[in-house]
Amino acid sequence: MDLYSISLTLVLVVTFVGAIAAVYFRDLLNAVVALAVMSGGLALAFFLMEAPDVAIAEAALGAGAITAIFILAIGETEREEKE
Amino acid sequence: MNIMEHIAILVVITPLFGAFSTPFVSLAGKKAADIWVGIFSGLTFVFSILLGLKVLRSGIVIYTLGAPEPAIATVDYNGLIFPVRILLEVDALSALLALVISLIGFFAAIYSWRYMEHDTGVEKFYTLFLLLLTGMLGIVLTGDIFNMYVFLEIMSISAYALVAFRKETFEAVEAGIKYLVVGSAASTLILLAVAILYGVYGSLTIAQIAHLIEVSPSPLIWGALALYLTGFILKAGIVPLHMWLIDAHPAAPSSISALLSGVVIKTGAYAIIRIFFTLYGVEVMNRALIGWIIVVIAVITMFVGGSLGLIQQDLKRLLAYSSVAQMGYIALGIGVALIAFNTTAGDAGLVGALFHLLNHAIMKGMLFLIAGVILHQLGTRNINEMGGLIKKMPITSACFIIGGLAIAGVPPFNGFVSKLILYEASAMISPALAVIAIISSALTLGMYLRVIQTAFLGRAPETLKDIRDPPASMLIPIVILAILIVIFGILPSLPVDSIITPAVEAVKNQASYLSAVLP
Amino acid sequence: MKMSEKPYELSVIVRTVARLLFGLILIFGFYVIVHGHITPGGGFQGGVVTALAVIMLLAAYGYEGVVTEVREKILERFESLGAIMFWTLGLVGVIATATYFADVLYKGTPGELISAGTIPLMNIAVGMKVASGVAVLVIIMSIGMYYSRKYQKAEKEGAEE
Amino acid sequence: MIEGYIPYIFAISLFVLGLGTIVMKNNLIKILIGLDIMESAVHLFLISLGYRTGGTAPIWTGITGEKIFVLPIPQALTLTAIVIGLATLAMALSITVQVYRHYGTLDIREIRRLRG
Repeated sequence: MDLYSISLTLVLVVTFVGAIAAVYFRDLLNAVVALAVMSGGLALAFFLMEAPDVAIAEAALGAGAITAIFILAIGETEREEKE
Repeated sequence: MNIMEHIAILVVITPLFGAFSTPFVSLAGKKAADIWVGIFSGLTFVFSILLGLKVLRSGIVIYTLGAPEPAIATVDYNGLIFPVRILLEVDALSALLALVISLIGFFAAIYSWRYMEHDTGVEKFYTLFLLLLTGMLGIVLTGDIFNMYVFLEIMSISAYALVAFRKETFEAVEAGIKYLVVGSAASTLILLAVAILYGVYGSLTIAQIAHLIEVSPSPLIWGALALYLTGFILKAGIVPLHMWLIDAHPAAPSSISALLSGVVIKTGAYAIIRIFFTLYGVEVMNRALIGWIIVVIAVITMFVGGSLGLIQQDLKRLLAYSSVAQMGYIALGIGVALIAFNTTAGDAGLVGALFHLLNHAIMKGMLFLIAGVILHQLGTRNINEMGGLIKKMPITSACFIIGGLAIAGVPPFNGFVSKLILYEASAMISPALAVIAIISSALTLGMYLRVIQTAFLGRAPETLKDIRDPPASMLIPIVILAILIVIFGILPSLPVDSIITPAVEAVKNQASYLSAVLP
Repeated sequence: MKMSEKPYELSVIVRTVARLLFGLILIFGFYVIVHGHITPGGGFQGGVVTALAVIMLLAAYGYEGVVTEVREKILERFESLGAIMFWTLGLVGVIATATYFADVLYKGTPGELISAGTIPLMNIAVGMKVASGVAVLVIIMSIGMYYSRKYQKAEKEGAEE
Repeated sequence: MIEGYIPYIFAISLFVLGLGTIVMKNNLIKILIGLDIMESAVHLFLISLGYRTGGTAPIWTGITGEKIFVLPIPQALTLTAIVIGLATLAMALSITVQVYRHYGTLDIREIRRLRG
């Protein structure tokens, strides 16, 4: 494996861990932050795969807008995922 | 600029412009917005008729977006000829669907004038309404699988918003979130199918992919077919993925229920037909196996819809179950056509499916509009609280009785004809199938007879003293649809010969769909 | 609960930085929009960046702080205007005897700001729509939060009396 | 050559994770998180389809000469899909807030007043 593949794999591992954390965390705010980590990793992966347009969109949305509306929605509802 | 040259795109962009200009027009008051929406949905209807005439006269219409001329669909790159642009490809099937959609859309718009008079935020309602129309028309006219996904999402997102439009009632909100979650999951499956097909064949144009599938079928396309089928079976409200429909269709405002049950689920049926017969083509697939799967699903759908509909107390919920049952009939026709492709039975199955699709759009559109009238005048949807409506609102009641009997397949109405064609087609495959279809039709009859008996005949409760027929703008769409039901029932050859048969020919003739785009 | 008694606000430093950055992010968003045809980015990305400026203001000042800067009614009209602009730019192709969305305007030299025909104009239209759309969305969602906070506060005061 | 398949493996894992979340979880916000993960997986899948080893981004750079570009169409598709995803999610979250106002809970097992 060359350096490129290794870095891409690492970024994707971060993405996947972010996704698992987003599903796993019971505190929904933490889950949303993990989701933002996933989006950030995804944006980096897109950048590595030569898609800067998509990377900018994913970063601005995933880390910014989607997180914001999730947090607003959680603020109006409840923070804990009950069993 | 010649209007007939651009007619295909005009059908899609007219409601789109109406949607985004409505917020400005509504600054001049609700009346202005009403008229504006009436004009734009009416224009869409007129353009759809013109498009249909053009297709009937000169065959498949190609419209390429961004090209120097509408009919240039391909580019020549060092001798390699392939389509790169987004294009609309309108054959008789697409034109038929566009006509039905814009017809019901136009009537629902007129009906909404008075029906939505007590609601706030009507300009948002109208915007979403016209976007819903845009999405549906785009799905049936486009010749590009990704574009179809985009229009599917335009349609679906406006439909979610419209179902949840009366957000102060728990019913709308609960139905909206259920519809949204399952609907978006289905859309994602469809997007994955698009991505797989693109990955395998490097193209998004339906004609190009169909050609490539014929030349070199790859095993991956069956995965894409399964994803596609799951997604569109859900969008079409066919059992086992029908539960959202039962909640969502009654919860929407009635003019939207008419659109949802009348035409939105039909776009799912359209997509299934398009995928089987055009995108994949009947030669490549094991059509007997897939056809029987569809037939079995269809039979279950008819029974589930019919039997659960029998016990409903809520009028709109009953109508929603009846929609499920009727989607079963359409699926039955598709399945029979797959099993016996290009035989008398297969042709009859397709004619039956498409004619029933047209009839059900008219019947269910009208029945939901009437349910809205009853809700608007009486303030209730519970059948047991109604009674003797035929004396109070004779015109509306007569239309409901016509529609109910038509949908149950009683002569001389249009539902009888299309169901008869379907019985004949399925009897040619297996007589047992026809018997099952007739039995499930009896369930539908029982369902509607109960409504007619309790709500329209019988004695009126004391509480329903001063109710009458609705204002003209609500009544006229209903009456016109009822007249269509009777005309199509007495003279079935009129629609069958003029629009259904060309559509069936278009479905069967995959080669001409391909050759219209590819040189 | 300290937070629900006071109107929502963060510290002075955060608020000042947010106010300073607001203009900068707006300018960056506009930059991304108008350079969409020659650099990565475009109408959608620039629009979201522009809306992020509003989101940041919302985070620092809360709903009360934002409505003094931007009004959602006007933003809603901007959104529709962006859509109509996009639609009309598509029609230019039809008028110029080509088809819808055809790029018929002055193409220029690749790499310059004024080039690529209708594409930069479409980027501006999309940017307008996306920026106001996302901003409206966030503002409207925070209105509910603002009122439920107010409602809780009133309820608490009622309980104390 | 396993390297070429790495993004696909991750895309499929993410898709399964998202679908599993939608099916298994009962909290509405969690379901929407699952939906977002599922959509992101499809975006990753699309971008991976377009990637060519040693290719450059399909943007105007001013450099002339022989070059491999990555495919631009999947990127355009992904961008569109991202926009659609944002719209769906925004709609979903605003309806979720309304659900909470009516039901006081986000547990889908308790949001079942519609029956029959």
